[in-house]
Amino acid sequence: MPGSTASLRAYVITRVILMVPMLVLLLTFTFIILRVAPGDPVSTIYGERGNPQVIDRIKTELGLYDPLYVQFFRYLRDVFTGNMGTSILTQRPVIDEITSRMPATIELTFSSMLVASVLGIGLGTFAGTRRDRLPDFATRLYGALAYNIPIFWFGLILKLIFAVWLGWLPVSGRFSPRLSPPPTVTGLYTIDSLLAGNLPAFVDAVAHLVLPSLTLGIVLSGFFVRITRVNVIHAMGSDYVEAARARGIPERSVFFRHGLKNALVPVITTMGLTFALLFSGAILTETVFSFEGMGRFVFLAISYRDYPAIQGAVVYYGILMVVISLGIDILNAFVDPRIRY
Amino acid sequence: MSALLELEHLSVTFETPQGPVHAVQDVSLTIEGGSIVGLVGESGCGKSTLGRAILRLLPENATVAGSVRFAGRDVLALSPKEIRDLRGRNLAMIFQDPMTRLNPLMRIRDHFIETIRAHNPAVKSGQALERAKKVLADVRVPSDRLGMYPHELSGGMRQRVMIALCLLFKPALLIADEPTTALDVILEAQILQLLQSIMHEYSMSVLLITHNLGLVAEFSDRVAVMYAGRIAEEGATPPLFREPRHPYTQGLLRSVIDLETTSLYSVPGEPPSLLGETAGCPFYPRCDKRMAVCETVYPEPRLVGEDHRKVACHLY
Amino acid sequence: MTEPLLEVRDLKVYFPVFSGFVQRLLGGGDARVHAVDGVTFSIAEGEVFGLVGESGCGKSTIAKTLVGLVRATSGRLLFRGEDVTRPDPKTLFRLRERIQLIYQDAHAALSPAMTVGEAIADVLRTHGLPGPSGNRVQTKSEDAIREAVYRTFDDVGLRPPAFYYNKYPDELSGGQKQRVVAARVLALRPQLIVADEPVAMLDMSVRARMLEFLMELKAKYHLTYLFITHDLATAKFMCDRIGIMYLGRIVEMGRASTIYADPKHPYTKALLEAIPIPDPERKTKKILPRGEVPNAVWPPAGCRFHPRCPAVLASCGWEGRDVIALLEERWLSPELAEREALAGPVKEWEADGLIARRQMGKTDPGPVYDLIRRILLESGGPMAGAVRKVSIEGTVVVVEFRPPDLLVPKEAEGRVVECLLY
Amino acid sequence: MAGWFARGRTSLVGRLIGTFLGQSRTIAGILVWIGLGVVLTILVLALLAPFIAPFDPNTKVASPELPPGGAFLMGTDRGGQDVLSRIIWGSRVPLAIIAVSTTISLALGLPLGLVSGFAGGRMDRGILLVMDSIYAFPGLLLAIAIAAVIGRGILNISFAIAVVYIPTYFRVIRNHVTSVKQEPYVEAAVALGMPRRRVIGRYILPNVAQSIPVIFSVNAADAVLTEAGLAVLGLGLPPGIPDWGFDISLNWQRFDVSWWATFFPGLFILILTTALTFVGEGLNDILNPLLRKREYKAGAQA
Repeated sequence: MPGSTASLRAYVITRVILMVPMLVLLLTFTFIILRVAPGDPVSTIYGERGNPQVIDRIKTELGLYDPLYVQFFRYLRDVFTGNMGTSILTQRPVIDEITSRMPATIELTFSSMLVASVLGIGLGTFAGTRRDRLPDFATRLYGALAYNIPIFWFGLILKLIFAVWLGWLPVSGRFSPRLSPPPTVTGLYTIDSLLAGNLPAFVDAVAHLVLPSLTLGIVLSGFFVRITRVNVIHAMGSDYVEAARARGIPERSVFFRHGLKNALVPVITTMGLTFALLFSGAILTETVFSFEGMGRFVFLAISYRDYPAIQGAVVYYGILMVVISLGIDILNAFVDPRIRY
Repeated sequence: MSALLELEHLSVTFETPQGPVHAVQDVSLTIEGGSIVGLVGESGCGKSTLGRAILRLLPENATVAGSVRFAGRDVLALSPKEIRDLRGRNLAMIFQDPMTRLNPLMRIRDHFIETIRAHNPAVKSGQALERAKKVLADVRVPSDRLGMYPHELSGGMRQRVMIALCLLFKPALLIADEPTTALDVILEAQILQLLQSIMHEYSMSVLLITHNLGLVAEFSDRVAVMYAGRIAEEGATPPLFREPRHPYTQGLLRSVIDLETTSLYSVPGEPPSLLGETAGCPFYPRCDKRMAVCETVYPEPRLVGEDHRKVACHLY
Repeated sequence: MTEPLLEVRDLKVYFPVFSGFVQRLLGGGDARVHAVDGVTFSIAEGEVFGLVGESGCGKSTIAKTLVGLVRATSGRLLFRGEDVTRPDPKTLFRLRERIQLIYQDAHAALSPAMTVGEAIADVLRTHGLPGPSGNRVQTKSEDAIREAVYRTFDDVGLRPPAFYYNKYPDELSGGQKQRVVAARVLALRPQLIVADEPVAMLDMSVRARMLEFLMELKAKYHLTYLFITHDLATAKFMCDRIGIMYLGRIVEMGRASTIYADPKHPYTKALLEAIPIPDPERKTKKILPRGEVPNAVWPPAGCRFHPRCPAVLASCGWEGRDVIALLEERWLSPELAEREALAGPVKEWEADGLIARRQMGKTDPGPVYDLIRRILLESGGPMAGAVRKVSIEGTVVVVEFRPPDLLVPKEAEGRVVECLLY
Repeated sequence: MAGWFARGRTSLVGRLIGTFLGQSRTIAGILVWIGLGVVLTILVLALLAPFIAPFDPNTKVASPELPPGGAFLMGTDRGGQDVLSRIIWGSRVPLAIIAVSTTISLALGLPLGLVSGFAGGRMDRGILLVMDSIYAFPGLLLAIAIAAVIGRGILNISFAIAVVYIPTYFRVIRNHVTSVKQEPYVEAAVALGMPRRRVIGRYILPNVAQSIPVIFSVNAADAVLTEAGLAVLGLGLPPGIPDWGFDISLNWQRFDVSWWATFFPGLFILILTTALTFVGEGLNDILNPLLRKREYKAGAQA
C-alpha cells in the first residue's frame, strides 16, 4: 500500500499536469470567441465608419488573414510570453495594465473572501445546528436575500448610508489623495503600508477596503451560508458522529472535530467555484467604488471597446481561475486523505 | 449476580411527517452482569432503536418513556455531562457498518487519543497510544494501523478498531448492534469469537442485537425476541430454542433455513407498520393460533413454565 | 450426455483500477481487479447450479458477464453450443431474451417513476410478444400488450392484474414487488435465469416463500437456474450442483449432496464450519481461517487461500508478502514484539513477488539476517519449508521463496477440487 | 388533489406535481407557494403593462428627479420618466431573458448531461473538462465577452447568459445520472435488452427529472442578476427598452440625489430573484429529500 505522502505528491503532480489541457482548452475557447465569432476586432473597433482600406491594412498587419492555425499558435505564443498587445484606451501594454491593477483586485478579493467565510460559515453552522427552528429560518432567509441582492445596487446603498450620509468611510478609490501611498513592494496597499511601518496609510487603505469588501463579502456569504448549512446537517447526521457520541466524546469535540471539519471539506471544494462568483462580483463592485482594479479595467475596456484589453483580461482571469482551482484541489487533498487516491 | 441493566416499560416514539411511529413499546428487559443477551428480531422491529435508547443516542424527533437503569442509576434522568461520562466508559456501543463509523479525516491513532482524553483529559498522547496499542493487541490488530486512515483498513480491521475503542475503559456493558451483518460469514465468526473471549477477559456483558438466530443460539446466554416494537418472548437461550412458546418465535425458528432444512416454511403475511396506534397483539394477523381476544387486547408478558420464560401471548 | 445449456470455459474478467492519471504514467498502472480469474463450469438444462462464495469472490461478476453487462476479458461462453462471449448487438439482444437476471433487491430493480404494468409492457414493446412456438411477434397494439401483461401478472399470482397494472413500486409490498420482477423476467420466456442473491435482503420469516416461488416457476416454465448466494444453507436446499468460489476461482465443484456430506477443499470446510447453527445445544469451538479475503487486485500466488489455509503445504504459493504478514502476526504478542523489535518495523519490509527484502542502509544487516532466519525457523511449518534462501545482498536482507507447485483442478471423489492436497 | 396527481397516470409531470402538492403544507411547500405567487404577480404585471402602467415609460411626463409621492408613486428619473411605469414595463425583460436563456441552457445542458453521465469513460471526461472550464470561469466576464462580440438584443443577451449556465444544468444532471445509472433498475433495463436510447429516455430521465425544476429556478435567478449586471456595465439592451438593470445604469451616478430612481429597480430585481430562489429551495427540499434521509432512516428502523 503506497504511503500517504507519496500518494499526496503523486496527486499534486497529477493535478499540475492536468492543468495544461485545462489552460489550452480555456485559451482555445477565448480564441474562438474573440477571433472566430462573427465580427473581427478591427471592424468592431472601427465600426462602420472605418475606411475599408485602412481596416484592410491593419488586418494584414495583425495577421488576421493568416490561416487560423497560424493565428492560433501565434496567439498561444503571445499569451505565454505575456504579449497581449497594447491597450487602445491607455496606449500601454495590456500586460502592464493588468500587473499594475492586479494587486487592487487581490486585496479586494481576499478581504471579501474573509468577510464571506466568516459570515457564511459562521451563520451556516449556526443554522445547521438549529435545524428547522427559528434561527435556521432567519439564516436561510438571510442567505437567500444576500445571494440574490444585485451587488451593484447593494454597493450603492452601503455607500449612500455609510459614506455619504454618515460619512464614516471614504466614498471611493483605494487611497486618499492627501496621503502619499507607501512604497510599492507587493502592490497591496495594506501590506505595503505595514511593511513601511506607516500606520496612517494602513488605516486609510483599510478604510477604503471596508465598503467594497463588505458589499462583495455579504453577497458571497449567501452562497456560503447555504452550502455550509447543508453540509453541517449532513455531517452531523453521519454514522461516525453517532459513533463518536457513543464513545462519550464531548459535544464540542463531536461538533468541531467530526461535524464541522467534515462539513468543511465540500465547502472548500465549492470555494473554487466561489472565486468565479467573486470575480464577477468584483467587476461590479470596483465600478461602484471606483476601485482601480481589474474589474474596473474590464469595465472601462468594454465601455471603450478596447479589444486587446478585453482579451487580455479574459485570458488573465482564465489563468487565475485555473490556478485557484488547482490550489483548492490540492488544499482539499491535504485535508481529506481519501482524495489522494 | 445483580442486574446490570434494567429496562422498565420503555417506549420510543418517532414523530415523522406521516405521523407517530411507535418503534419500541413497553419493553421491560434485564441484563445480568457477565452475560450475553441476544436481542433478535427482523428488520424494522425496533431492536436498533432500543439499543440507541439505552445510550440516549436517538434523534431529536424521538420521545422516550419508561425507565432505563444502568448499575442502579436512572439513565434517562442523567445530565448531558453525566450521560457522556457513562458512554464509552461504562456503556459502549458498536454498530453495523464499520465502514462509515470512523471519521474519514482522522487517523486511527487520533480516534484513540480523542476517546481517552474525553474521559481523562490529563492523559498525555504518548500514554494514550501505549494504551491503544495494548487494546489493539487484544483485538489482534497490528499497531502500525494506528498511523493509517480508516479508508486504508479492511472491513474486519475497522470493526476490530471499533471494538478496541470500546474496550479502552473496560465498560460493564457493550451494546453490539448487528456488529457482523456487513461482514462475511468467516469474518462474522471471527469477530464474534473475539467478542466472546474479550468479554471474559474484560468481565463485560454484551447486548447482541441481531436478526441472525444462529448467532444468538451460538453466543447468547439469554435471548429476547422482538416483534413490532415489543418483546414477544424472553428467556434462557437453550430452552427457548428447544421449546419456543410464542407463535411468532415458533414460526421464526421454523422458517430458519440451515444445513438440516428439508422442507421450507414461512410465516404468512408481512410485518405490520409501526405507524399510528395499534390495539391487540401485533402478531394477530399472521398468527395461526389466534383467538378472538387477540385482536383487541394486548397480551401482557407473563412468566410461563419453570425456566423463567416471559411470553406475551394469550395462550399462556 | 446431452449438450449443456450453458458452458463457461476459463472465464476471466478483470476490471481496471481507477488510479490517478499520473500514477498510471509512472507505472503500476496495470493494476486490475481480478474479479473472475479462470472459471470453468457448465449447467445442464433443467438444473439448478449454485455459485457460492463470500462477497467479492466474483460470483456476481459472472452473472453480469452472462447477460452482457460486463465484457469477458478472456475465455469462452457457450449458450446451447453457440459462442456468446463477445456477442454483436443483435446476438446480445436475442441472448437477453433467453438468459435473464433476478436481483436481490426487487425494490431497487424497479424504476420508481414507472408503474409496474408499464415496466412489463415496456419489455414486450421492445421484444415483442412471445409467440406459440418460442418465436416473437412484434405488435403495435397496446391492447394486445396490455392483455399479455395481464396474463403475466396472473401467472405470478398478482390478481386481479388490472388492479396492479397502474401501481407504482412504492405502493406494493416487498413480496408483490418480487412477483413483478419475476413477471418482467418471465415475460421474455427465458430459458436460463440467473438469480443473484434472491433472498439475501428478505427477512427470515418470509425467505422460504421466495424460494418456493422460484421452485414453482422452475417447474411451470421448465427453467434452468444459476443460483448465486453467499448462504451455504440456502444453496444446499436449492441446488443440484454447486461451485464454491474464492477470490475469482472455483475451488470446489460437484453435486451439492456430495460436497456437503464431505467437503474436501479447506475453504469449503471453513465456510461450513463458520455458519452459525441455530441450536444452542451444539455449541462447539470453531477453528476458523486467519485474516480476511485479500485484495483481488493482487491475489496471492499459488493457491489463493494459502495465507489463511489451516492445511497449507510448503508448495502452496508462499511469497514475499507472507513474511510481512507473519511478522505482523507475531508482533501482536507484546513480548515477541519486544524480542524481535530488531527486525521491524513492518513497513521497512518490501515484498516483490517471491521475494521479501529489507534495505538496511548503514546499519549492519547481520543481526537482522540472523533474526529473520530464526523467526522463520521458529514459526516453523510449511512457510519455513518454502523458503529457498535467506541472504544478505549488499545492504539488503533478502528472503526468497521457491515457486509454488502448479495448481490444477482435479477430480477427487465425485467432485472437482482445486487443492494440492488431492 | 395531491393524490390524484400522484396517481397521475404515469405522467412524469403529474408525478412531480403530485409530490409537491403532497407536501404543499410543509414549510418548504409554503416557500414554493410564496415564490410562485410573487413570480406570477410579476408575470401579470408584465403581461398587462399597457393597462396597468400609469404613464408611458419612454416619455418625459414630469420634471426630472421628482421624489416619490403624488401621481408618481416611485418618483421620476433623470429623464423625467415615471419610475413606476418603467418598472412595470421593465419586468418584461427579465422574464423574457429567463424564458429564452433557461430554455437554451436546458436544451443543451440536459442532453449533454444525460449522454455524458450515461456513457461515462473518455467521452464523459472530455465533456466534463470543457464544461468545468466554462463553469470555473467568472460568469459575468464570460457573458461580457460573448455579449461584446455578438452585440445587443434580447436574444443575444439570452444566448450569452445561456452559455454561462449550460454547465450548471450539465453538472447537476450528469452527477444525478451517474448515481441513477448505478441503480439496479437501470442495469435491469439494460439486461432486459432495452436499446440505449430507451434506457436513457424511459428509465434515467424520469428519475433525474426532479432536479430540473430546482436548477431551473436557481438559474432563472442567476440569469436575472447577470442580465442586470450586463445592463449596468452598458452591455444590456439598447436604450429605449425599459429594463430594471438599464435603469440602474442610467441613474446610479445620481444615487445620492434621486435614490428612488435606482433603488426601486434594484428592489424589484431582488424581489424577483429571491422569489425564484424560494421556489428553488422549497422544491429542492421537497423533491430531493436527501437531507431528510436521517429522519426517515430513524423512522424506518423503527
